[in-house]
This record gives sequence, structure tokens and C-alpha cells, in this order.
Amino acid sequence: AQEKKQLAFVVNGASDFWKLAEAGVKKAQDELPNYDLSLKYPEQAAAAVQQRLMEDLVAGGVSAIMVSAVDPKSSTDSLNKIGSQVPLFTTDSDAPDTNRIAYIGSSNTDAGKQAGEIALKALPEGGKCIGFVGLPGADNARERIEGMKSTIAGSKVELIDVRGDDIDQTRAKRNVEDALAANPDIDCMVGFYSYNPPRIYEVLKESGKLGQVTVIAFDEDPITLGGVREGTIAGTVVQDPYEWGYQGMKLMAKYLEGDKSVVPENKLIIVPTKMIDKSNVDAFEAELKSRISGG
Amino acid sequence: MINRKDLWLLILIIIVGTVVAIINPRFLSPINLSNTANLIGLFGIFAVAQAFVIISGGIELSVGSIIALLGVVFIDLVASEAVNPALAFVIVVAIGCLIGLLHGFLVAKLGLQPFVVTLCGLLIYRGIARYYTEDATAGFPFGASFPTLEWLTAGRFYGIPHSLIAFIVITLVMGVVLHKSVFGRYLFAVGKNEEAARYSGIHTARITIAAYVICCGLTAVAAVFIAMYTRSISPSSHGNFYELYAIAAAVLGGCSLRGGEGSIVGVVLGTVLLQVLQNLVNLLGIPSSLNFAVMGSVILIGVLADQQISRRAARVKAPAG
Amino acid sequence: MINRKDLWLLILIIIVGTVVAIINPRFLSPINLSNTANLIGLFGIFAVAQAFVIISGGIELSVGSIIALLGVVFIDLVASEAVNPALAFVIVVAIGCLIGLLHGFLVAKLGLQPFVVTLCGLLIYRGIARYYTEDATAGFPFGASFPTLEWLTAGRFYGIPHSLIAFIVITLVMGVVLHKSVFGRYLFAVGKNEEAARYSGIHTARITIAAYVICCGLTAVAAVFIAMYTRSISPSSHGNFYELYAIAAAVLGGCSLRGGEGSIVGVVLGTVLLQVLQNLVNLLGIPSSLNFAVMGSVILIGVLADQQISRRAARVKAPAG
Amino acid sequence: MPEPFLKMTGISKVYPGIRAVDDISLSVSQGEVIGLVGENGAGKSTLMKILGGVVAPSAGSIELDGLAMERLTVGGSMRGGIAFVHQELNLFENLTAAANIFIGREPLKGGPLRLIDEEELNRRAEPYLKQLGADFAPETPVARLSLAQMQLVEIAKALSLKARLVIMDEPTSSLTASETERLLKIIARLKAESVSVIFISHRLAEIEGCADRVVVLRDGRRVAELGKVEIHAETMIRHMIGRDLKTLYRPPANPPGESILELTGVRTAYRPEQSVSLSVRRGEILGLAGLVGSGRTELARTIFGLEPLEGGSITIKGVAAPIASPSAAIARGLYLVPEDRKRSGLIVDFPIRENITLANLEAHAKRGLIDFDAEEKDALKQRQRLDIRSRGVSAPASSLSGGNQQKVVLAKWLSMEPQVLIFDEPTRGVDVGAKSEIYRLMRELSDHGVGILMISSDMEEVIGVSDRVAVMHEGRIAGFLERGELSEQSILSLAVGRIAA
Ligand SMILES: Nc1ncnc2c1ncn2[C@@H]1O[C@H](COP(=O)(O)OP(=O)(O)OP(=O)(O)O)[C@@H](O)[C@H]1O
Ligand SMILES: Nc1ncnc2c1ncn2[C@@H]1O[C@H](COP(=O)(O)OP(=O)(O)OP(=O)(O)O)[C@@H](O)[C@H]1O
Ligand SMILES: [Mg+2]
Ligand SMILES: [Mg+2]
Repeated sequence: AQEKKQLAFVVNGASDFWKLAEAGVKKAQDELPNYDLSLKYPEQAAAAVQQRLMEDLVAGGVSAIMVSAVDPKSSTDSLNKIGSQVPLFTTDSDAPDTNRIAYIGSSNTDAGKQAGEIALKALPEGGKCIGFVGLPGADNARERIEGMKSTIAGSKVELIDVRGDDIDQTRAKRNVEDALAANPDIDCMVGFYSYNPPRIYEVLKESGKLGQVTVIAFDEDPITLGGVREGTIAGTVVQDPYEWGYQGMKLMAKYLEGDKSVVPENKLIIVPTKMIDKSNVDAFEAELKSRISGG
Repeated sequence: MINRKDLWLLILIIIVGTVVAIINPRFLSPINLSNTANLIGLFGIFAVAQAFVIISGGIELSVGSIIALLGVVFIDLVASEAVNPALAFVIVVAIGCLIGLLHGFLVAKLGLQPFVVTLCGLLIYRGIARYYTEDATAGFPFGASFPTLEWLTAGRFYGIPHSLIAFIVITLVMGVVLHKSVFGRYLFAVGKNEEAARYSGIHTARITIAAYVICCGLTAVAAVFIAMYTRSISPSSHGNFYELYAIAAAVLGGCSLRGGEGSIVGVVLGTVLLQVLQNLVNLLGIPSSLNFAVMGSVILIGVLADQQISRRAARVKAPAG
Repeated sequence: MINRKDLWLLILIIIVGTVVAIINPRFLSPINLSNTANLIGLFGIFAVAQAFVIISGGIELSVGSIIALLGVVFIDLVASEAVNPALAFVIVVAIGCLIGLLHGFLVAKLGLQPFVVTLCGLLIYRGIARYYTEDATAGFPFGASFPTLEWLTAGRFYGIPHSLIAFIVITLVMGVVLHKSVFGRYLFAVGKNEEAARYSGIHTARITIAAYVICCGLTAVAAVFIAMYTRSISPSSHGNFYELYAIAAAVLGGCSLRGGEGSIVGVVLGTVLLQVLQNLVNLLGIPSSLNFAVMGSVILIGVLADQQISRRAARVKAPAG
Repeated sequence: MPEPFLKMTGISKVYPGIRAVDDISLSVSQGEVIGLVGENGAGKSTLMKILGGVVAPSAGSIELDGLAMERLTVGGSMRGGIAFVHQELNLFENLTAAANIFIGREPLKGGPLRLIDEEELNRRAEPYLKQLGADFAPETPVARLSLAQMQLVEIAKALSLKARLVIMDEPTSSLTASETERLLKIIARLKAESVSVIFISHRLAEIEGCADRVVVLRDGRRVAELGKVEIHAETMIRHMIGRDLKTLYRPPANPPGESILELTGVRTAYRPEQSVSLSVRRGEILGLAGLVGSGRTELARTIFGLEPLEGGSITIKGVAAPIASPSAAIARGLYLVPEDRKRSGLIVDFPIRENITLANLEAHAKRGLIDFDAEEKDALKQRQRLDIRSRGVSAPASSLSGGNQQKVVLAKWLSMEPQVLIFDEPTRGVDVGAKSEIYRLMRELSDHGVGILMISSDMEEVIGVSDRVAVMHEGRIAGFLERGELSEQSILSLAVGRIAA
């Protein structure tokens, strides 16, 4: 097995989100029998840990790496270092200033804008929103928040505060409880990380406010999708990591085989984000299921 | 029963509470009090558990990892509906006790340092939890409902969360065990001076092991309550740093990490203070990035003031005596 | 100079290294060795720092937060080009020493428990770092280049990373300080029996404070190297759990958390073992979710084996003695 | 007598609830040896700690070389030429003997680097250990030394200070006759070199042997000063306890009964190549004498189940008893009063009450819960029975004087029903009054049929108290001596390895 070329998909930390990418990678593996594809989690979501992981992969003889950099903006040099040794692709969040071959992924700013659209639609009278997120300073959170703010700017919908929880679910839930206690008349809640909407959903349910407060979600947690179907969550914005994994792996293989034409002029392969609401949630969930079960 | 140190902690809590209530009267709203009480219950159970090990002269660093691992196991058992929730609860607590037995054995019989044993536990149990779930979040599917289980663990009785009730019951029982029972006395003796305890015919190893079993067993109970609170567990982050909460609560409450000192009342008050601080950050709209800083500062100020007051008290008392 | 415990650790490292090299010969490739050496340098500096506090009978839990805070400060100072990197380095190390001074003062003069003081430090410094950056990642802007600084901190000399060279120099100096100097002798004395040290006319408070100053000062040095390695710092996660690494390395290397015991050689070997283990998980393609579990298991097995061997040795030696 | 260089005037020290030192004045002149005696808790150590700068006085003044001050600091005291052998050991177990002796005064090399010159350190330490007759090298880690050997290190440390006043607070409490002899010679030499000594001991013969004058304390007050010619044990005792002490030692009421503890070929982990056989009879006090390090403590620990039995057998009341742990020993009615009370005998931070009931707590409990009233009552009873000087039984044991602490350890066992009692240095640091109390208690117990094995390094005690003596030498029994054959000479010749004729 050692003779097969190895392709690695390095993610930025352990989360369910990457389970879908893993399914995509698996699918690609079926179609690429001459390669060894793997998806690697750094044991912590820290730039240093991820960098170490990539260095070890290169030392271990990997042929190409696709990475969701923990911190693309300021990891230019370390990414360049990896990129100078093996072909490097970025995903999830781009690092345009590096020597990466191409970026394949979505735009968090666009996703935020879509969430803003959901909010405008669900709150025609306007209203006050409060957001919940794991790490408010992280790039993906910032871009989503900024995207949303840019859409609702000028309307009567307002994002008054965003509470962070350091990816601690207990605190995530407590934040929602406290927000509700401090602002009993809040109109809308936004969950920016995948686990935030379910926590919002539960607190609203327990306090009997489900349906009264508009919930806007990101990502495809089963509870989120359930809430969307039920109508208690106005809508959710989903990315498509499955395609990132699937298309990304195929792209890397082609590239290694010498086909440079797969990389477009601007080096960007954007997989658009989708708005899921009551109308299309069933179809989306069916697709998800079949992908995860490897169908 | 309440000693000077505990009294001071109580005063500190009242001061902090009053200040918060003045700035934002919603602090005293029933819903907020109920929410805070719920979290006091959740965190209090494993803080009391930690106190037992600390009094024995040890430390239990794997609390957060145990909460993650056992939470995952519990949700998995219940969600798959393979076993009845009551049985699942028993299984999880039994695993907790086994973990405690193992830690106690390594510390008391093989003579390893508690810090090392439980640090390894911290690493290993989280690793197992992550491997077991393949790093995926464990949770109940949408709409899954276990009414009795949910009512028992996350329900409220006239606004009093059941987690708080469980905590109070556990605290009362453990208070008697610690302060009134032969075992409790032996535990303090072992923590203070293990050699002298052995010379007095106390089975020191057994006492130490029992402390770890109690600690990990109660932590397992807390793991179930916490799992039912979040209803989903991402194994890589669930419970991270909870050991520090537990140790901070115990130490705030007068436990000495040198062993042999501490009281249940103190630990309870320590837990209350930490949760009130968390609540304060959210209610006063302090940036969440400052959450930790606020907590750290108040603990430090509290401990410092306590220290200074007790020094002065000792000085005033001396000539009079 | 090398004692039995250290020797055993060395053997363990060689065994683990050999096994890994057999399974994946790339373990011994120059690039991999060089990478691992680099990380040994980075982590070793603050592990050695930690040893000083542990030998004094204390503990320093704020290592990770100091690394985050000072890393942010350093990058900020340099990236804004307001100050020359050398000056920035001096400033950062001075802040580190001040932090150490504060911790030492609180512990030695005001009599607070080291665990409490440094736990509060852990919370507060991270909070400040996060507030200061508004939770945003601190990093150099694109194209920013500080050739001398980069060469000094992240460069390599015939494949030998400068961080390793810095680590070796620091280790040698600190080894002399700890094992050959009067200060080192007093440090061991204070750690073992503070009261007796006081009766012997040793300024115990000064020694304790010095231990914290050395610890935090060296940690500041490590913070700069680590910042230049990652070149970006997300203040909420940078350095998380590094205190546990440092303590694990020190304890693996024979430091006792009861104070008064430990050796520099041991701490160095402890650091090497931890880094080789990290490397192993990545090289052998072990699922990264198991990374922690592997590390925990090896530490536990290592400590256990050491314990058993030394027990047997003691029994064999007795009749001869 | 030359002018005193040190004067303490009106010194008092108040602890919560007690005046440990009450308006005491004391001056010290060059080259005099002052004996300081008094019951346990009379305030001797406290007064000396004030002199050593360890404790700050509540009132009074200290004048050193004409310079008056309110208190001394440790450093100030050392600079003033005062060396202190503390009653409780203050050594660093992680350092070598030599490092302990010169702690704080290491010979340096390397100029500004302030490195320790280890060779010089060991070279300097050697003569001090030698002159005390220590049988271990300066490089030996203190962790490996026995209590007596540690005490030698402590004394060597004080001697090496080259002070003009050496305070020795019960330096001989765990030394045997030969080391004590040597120490008394050293004191004589110090005196000849114009060094002053304050010597505290409960072995009044030692005081008789070396003191120029004796100061007697009682209840924190200075009650008498005896000149050279007045120094007799009886006089000192009279002033110490305020009455005459008739007899210290009492003969047994009945002849000894059957053997109750039988050791046959017992091998200890420390010296498995040697074996010990002896029997303790009902109603008898068997003394176990020997030199420092002869293995008596090790034997006691093995019998009590603290160390593995490497061979041989132990029978109690004729029944073979596999004793695997202290609790097994206790269950068989075999108790041990250890030699190091601070480390093994007491939990010093616990109240007196809890220390007394610790080994017998289950008897004061119902269904696992402690009956606090019964506990208090029993503790008060024991306190009265042994005359433990304390305010109630709630004070921590650490607040008691050494002798009273020892009584608390005894109280722990006497509240139960012993069959065999092993005493390891039962009167270490105990005043004559209490000593006579403890001997009376031992005799009372043995008259009630308890078998007693008494390890002691105090020759007077061995000869006075024992009905029979076994002498150990290097891990084996060198011989037995019947009551009639007991003399310092006969014991010593067995102890140094000369086989009994
Ligand atoms: N730290 C303390 N706190 C409270 N009381 C104390 C303390 N130290 C000593 N005492 C009390 O002071 C009194 C004098 O004690 P001290 O140790 O000086 O007696 P001593 O004469 O040395 O007795 P011994 O011969 O037993 O050593 C005792 O009653 C003791 O209980
Ligand atoms: N842990 C140990 N390691 C090495 N040697 C030891 C240890 N414990 C005791 N020894 C040695 O064993 C010998 C016997 O010690 P033990 O304490 O039994 O003697 P002893 O007759 O009771 O004398 P002492 O009067 O000192 O109590 C001593 O020489 C001591 O140095
Ligand atoms: Mg005394
Ligand atoms: Mg002995």
C-alpha cells in the first residue's frame, strides 16, 4: 500500500461538519483506486498543532494536501513552506496570498448574507436579534457575522449582540438562557456555529417560546433540520463540504497526473452555499442521508 | 457548622449578587435564578466529588474527560434505545466507579502520583470518547423524547430544577459522610498524615481508593445530568476545563491541595460563586472574551481578602487570649 | 550525573523511537528529525521553566495563557513596527518576569496557594489576550518580513533549528543554576521543607519568588519562539493545555509535585518523549482522535514501569546494603 | 564570671489561651553551660525559639552585646553567634548530610556564579560527623538515615556554625549511651573554648554531668536557679514538679506468666540474613537495648505489620499470627507506640480528641456515624488519666509540648484493650514527672497481664524499668540479661557485639 500516492485532507478541528467532507472523500476514494485518501484531524483546533500535523504528513511522504487552515490569514509562511514541498490546496477558508494551487470551498461572507436574507424575510416588521457563536473572533464567525450585518444594514432588523461560548455546549446553552433572561422581548436568535441553533431550539422549547422567537441557523445539525421542517426555525444556511471533499480529491489526483487545466484562471472553485427552509428541507435531508451512508 | 471561611465566601456571594442585582434587576427574576440554580446543580455535583479526592491529598484532573466519555456512552445507550434509561444510568455510574477504582488503585496500591494518573486519565478518556464517536457529535435525533428521563434530569418543580434537588440531596448525604462518619474522619486523617493514619491501623489504601470511587462515581452522575442538559456532546470539547472549575470551587471553598482540609459547605458556596460570576458576565453584557478574566479576578480578590482578614483576625485575637 | 530514573526514561524513548522507525523509516529522515527537534526546543523551554516552580513546591498553571498573551503582545509590537524586534523581545521577557514576580509575591509573601494564584492567572491572562485582540487572530500582515528575527527564531543551522539551540543553551545554564549553584541548593531546600529552610536563615520568600520569575521569564522566551513558529495567534486557543504538557514533562522527568525533587536532564527527556509521541501518532497514521489516548497511555506505562522497576531494585539492594 | 553578652529581660510569650513563657529573665556569659529543665510544656523550647529568632516574644527585651531590641530574627540570631539544635528535627531529606550541615553557608567557587564547591563541603563536614562518632559518610542522603543519625547531623550543623552560644533542645532524646557520652565530652570542650551552651534535657543525669548552673521553669515561669553545687536530680525534680518524686521504677506485682508474644527466627526486610527469636511473657516488661541502627525499630515495624516478614513466625497467645498490616496487628491486640511521634504517632493538625480516638473510632460510632459525645467523653477521660496538660481536648496536638504529645500517643492505645504493647522510645522528650507516670502506666498494664516490649536507648530507663533485657547487635539478638544481671556495663558489652559469656 505504500506505493500508492497519498492524498491528505487536513481539517481545522474535530467537528461533525467534516463528517460530510469525509463522506465525499470516501466517494472519491472509490473512484481513485490508485490513491490512498485520508482525512486528518489535528487533535486541537490550533494553528501550531495543524502545522505540526502537516509537517509530519510531508515527512511521512504524502503527495498532496488539501487544508482547511485554522488560521489562513497569518499562516502564510507556514502554508508556503508546506506548499513548496507538495502541491497544496485550500478549502473552507482561502489563503489567497500563499502558493496554494487553488481554493475549493464556499464563502462565509455569502453565507452570512443569505442568513441576513432569511432574517429580512422572516421579520418584515424588523426586530432585535442576538447571535450565538463559538469563537466570535475566528475568521469564519467574523465573516458570517459581517455578511449578515451587511445585508440587514439599513433595515429594521438589528443584531444587538453576539455571545461567545468557546465551543463549550453547556455555556452555549447557558448563554441562550441568560440572553432570554436579560432580554425577554428579543425577536430573533441566530446560531452561527452548527451546534448553536440546537441549543437555541432547546431553550426556546423549554421556556415555551418556540415559534415566538425567530431562529436563524447555520449548518445542518439534525435538530436544526428538524426545527426547519417543523417551522420553528426560519431557515438555515448550509455549505457543501461533501463536494469539497469529493471534488477536491479528484482535482488533486488530476493535478498530480499532470492535468493542470482543472485549475481555473482565478484559482477559485466556489461551491455555493444554500438556503434551506421548510420548502426544500426534505429533499436536502434525503440527499444528506444518502451521501453519508455512502450511496 | 458554618466556619469563618465559609461565612466570608457567603458574604462575597451576597456582595456580588447585590451589585449585579442593582445594575440589572433581572438577575433576581425567577427564570434567571432558576437557570442559575440549574447550573449550580450540574457543576456542584462534580465539585463536591472533587473535594473528596482533594481532601484525601490527591487531585482528579480527568473530570472533564470523564464527563465527555460517560456523556457519550449514556446518550448512545439511550438514543439507540437498546437499554432503558434507568439501566443506562446504572451502567454509566458503574463505569464511573470502575474508573475511580482504577485511579485509586494506581495511586494507593502502586504509589503513582495522583497528578500523573489523572492527567493520563484526562488524555486517555477523551481519546476514547473521540475515537468511539469518530469525533462526531453524539446527540438525540430530532424529536426523540424520553419524557420520564427528561423530566427527572432536566425538569423543574415549581421552578426548582431537579438537578439542584439532586445536588442538594447528594450534598446532604456527602456532608454527613464527610463530617459525621468514620470514613470521613479517616479521609481527613489520610489526607493530613498518611503515615500516622497507617500506624493507627487505618487501611489507608482502602480509604484513598474509596475517595476516588466516590469522586468518579459522582462525576458520572453529573455527566448524565450535563448530557441531558446539552442533549448533544461533541467529544472533543465537551467538558474541557471542567476539572479546573471543580478544583477552583473546592479550593475557593477552603479545601487545601495539601490534603486533609475542606468542608462541604465551602465547596457548595464555591460552586455558587463561580456560577453567579458566569451569569453576571452575560447579564451585564460584558464581552464574552472577558468571561474568564472576570472569574479569575473575583476568585483572586476573594482568596486575597479572605487571607488578609484571617491574618488580621489572628493578630487581634492573640494578645487578648 | 544521569540517575536511574533518567536512564529509564532514556531507554523508554529509545524503545519507542526504534519501534516507530521500524514501522515507518521516515521517522529517522533528516526533515522529520529536524521538525521534531524544533518542537522539542519550543516546548522544552517552558517545561524546564515549569520545573523550577515545581521543585520550589509550587505549580504554574498559567503557562498556556502567558504564552498566548505575550505572543499576542510580541506580534503586535513587531507587526506594528513601532519597536525593533530586539526591544520587543526584551519588553515581552520583562513582562514575563513581572508576572512571575507577582505570582511569587502572592505565593511567598501573602501566603496564597500556588494552585489558586496561577489558576487565576490562567483565567485572567487569557481573558486579557482575548479582550486585547477582540478575539481576533493576531498575526503578521501579508508580506511582512523580519529576516533577522525570523532567522534567529525559526531558522535552522545545518538542519538544526535555532529553537533547539536556544533550548540547549537555556538547559545548560539552568542545569548549572539548579544543580551547581547556591540558589539551586536553596530551591531544593525550600521545596522540601520550607520551615527548616527558614530556620536555617534562608530567605525562603526570595527563593520562591525567584523560582516564579525564572519560570515566567523563560516562558516568555518560549512565547516568542512559539509565536514566530505559528506566526499567528488565535488568543482563545493558542497555548491551551500547554501547562499540562509542561507539568507532564516535568513529572515524567522525576519532579515531584510535593516539591524538592527533580533534575534538568529528566525534564529534557520528558519533553523529548512527549514530542516523539506526538510525532508517532502522525507518522503511523493513528487516527488523530487517539493522539491524546496514545500520549496518556505511554506516560502511564512509562511511569508504572519505572515505579515497578525501582521497587524491585530497592528490594534487591536491601540485603546487600 | 565575665559580663553576660546576652540578656533576656521580662520575656513573655502568649499563645491563645496560654502564657507559654511568663516574664522570664535569663542572661548568658561566655563559656558557661546552662542546664534548662522543667516539665513538658514549661516553656523551655518556646524561650529558646525566641532566642533563635523563630518566635517573636509578646513582651520583654533582648540585649545582645549591649544592643537592646524587641526581638531577634533567625538571621539576626545566627549573626549574633547563636546556633540552635531544634527539639524537632529540621532536616532536608532530599539533600546529603554534608549539605544539611552547611545549608545557608555553602563554600563557594566560580566567583560571581556562586557555585557550590561540593568537595570542599564534604571535606569540611567530615570532622564534625567524626567527632560525634557518626558511622556514615558526609555524602549520605539524609533520607537514608535513622532518627538518631539525623539527630547527629543536626548537632553537627550547630557545631559547624562555630557559634559562641549553642542551644541544644533535647539533643540526646534518641541517642544511646555512647553517643551521649561523646556529646557531653564535646560540650566540655566547647566550654574550654569559651563557647556557651544552653542544654535542655529530661535525662537529669546528663544535666548533672555538664551544667554549671541550672535554671528551672514551671508553667512558663522561672522558679529556681541552682548553682553548681546544688545540681542534683532530686533538687531539680523538686523544683520542677513542686514536690518530691518517690520512686520512678516499680517492681512487678506478680511473677511473669506464659509467653504471649513469641518471635521465632524472624527476618526483616532490612537485614534478611539475620534472624531474631525472643518471647515476651504476660506481665513482663522486656527491654530491647542496642546501639543506634541495631535494627530495633525495624523489628518493631515488622512485628506491627508495616514491613514484610521475610522469614520466621510470630505467635500471639500461642496462635500463629500472620500480621500483614497494622490493622491486623491491632485486631490481635498488638499495638506500637512509634519513635517519631510527629511523623508516625500523631496527626499534629488534628485536635487532641481526634488523635486519641483515631485507632478506636469504630467503638465510638454507630452504623458508621461518629458519636461525638462518646468520643469527647472518652478523650477527656484519657486526658485526665494521663494528665495531658492542655485546654480541653479540642486544641490541635501541634499546640502541645513534646512530652504532652507523647502522652496523647499513649492515650490512643490505652483507650483500647492491649495484649502486647511495643514501645519504641516511650519517653523520648518526656519530663521526669510524666516519665514516672508512663512507667507507672506500663507497670499497671503489665500487672494486668499485658506483655510489653520496650525499645529504649535511655540506659537508665532500660535498667530501671525492664524485668529482662534483650540486647540487639546488627540485626540479631546478642544476648538476654535477667534483672539481676543488669548493668550499664553488661548491656553495653553485648550491644557492641561481645557475646555474653
Ligand atoms: N504554636 C503554639 N501555639 C499554641 N501553643 C503553643 C505553641 N507552641 C507551644 N505552645 C504551648 O506553650 C507551652 C510551652 O511549650 P514548650 O514547647 O515551650 O514546652 P517545653 O518546655 O519545651 O516542653 P517539652 O519538654 O515537652 O518540650 C505549652 O503549653 C504548649 O502547649
Ligand atoms: N529506608 C532505609 N534505607 C536504608 N537504610 C535504612 C532505612 N531505614 C533504616 N535504615 C537503617 O537501618 C538501620 C537500623 O535502623 P533502626 O531504625 O531499625 O535501628 P534502631 O536500632 O531502632 O536504632 P535507632 O536507635 O536509630 O532507632 C539503621 O542503620 C538505619 O540507618
Ligand atoms: Mg520542648
Ligand atoms: Mg529506633
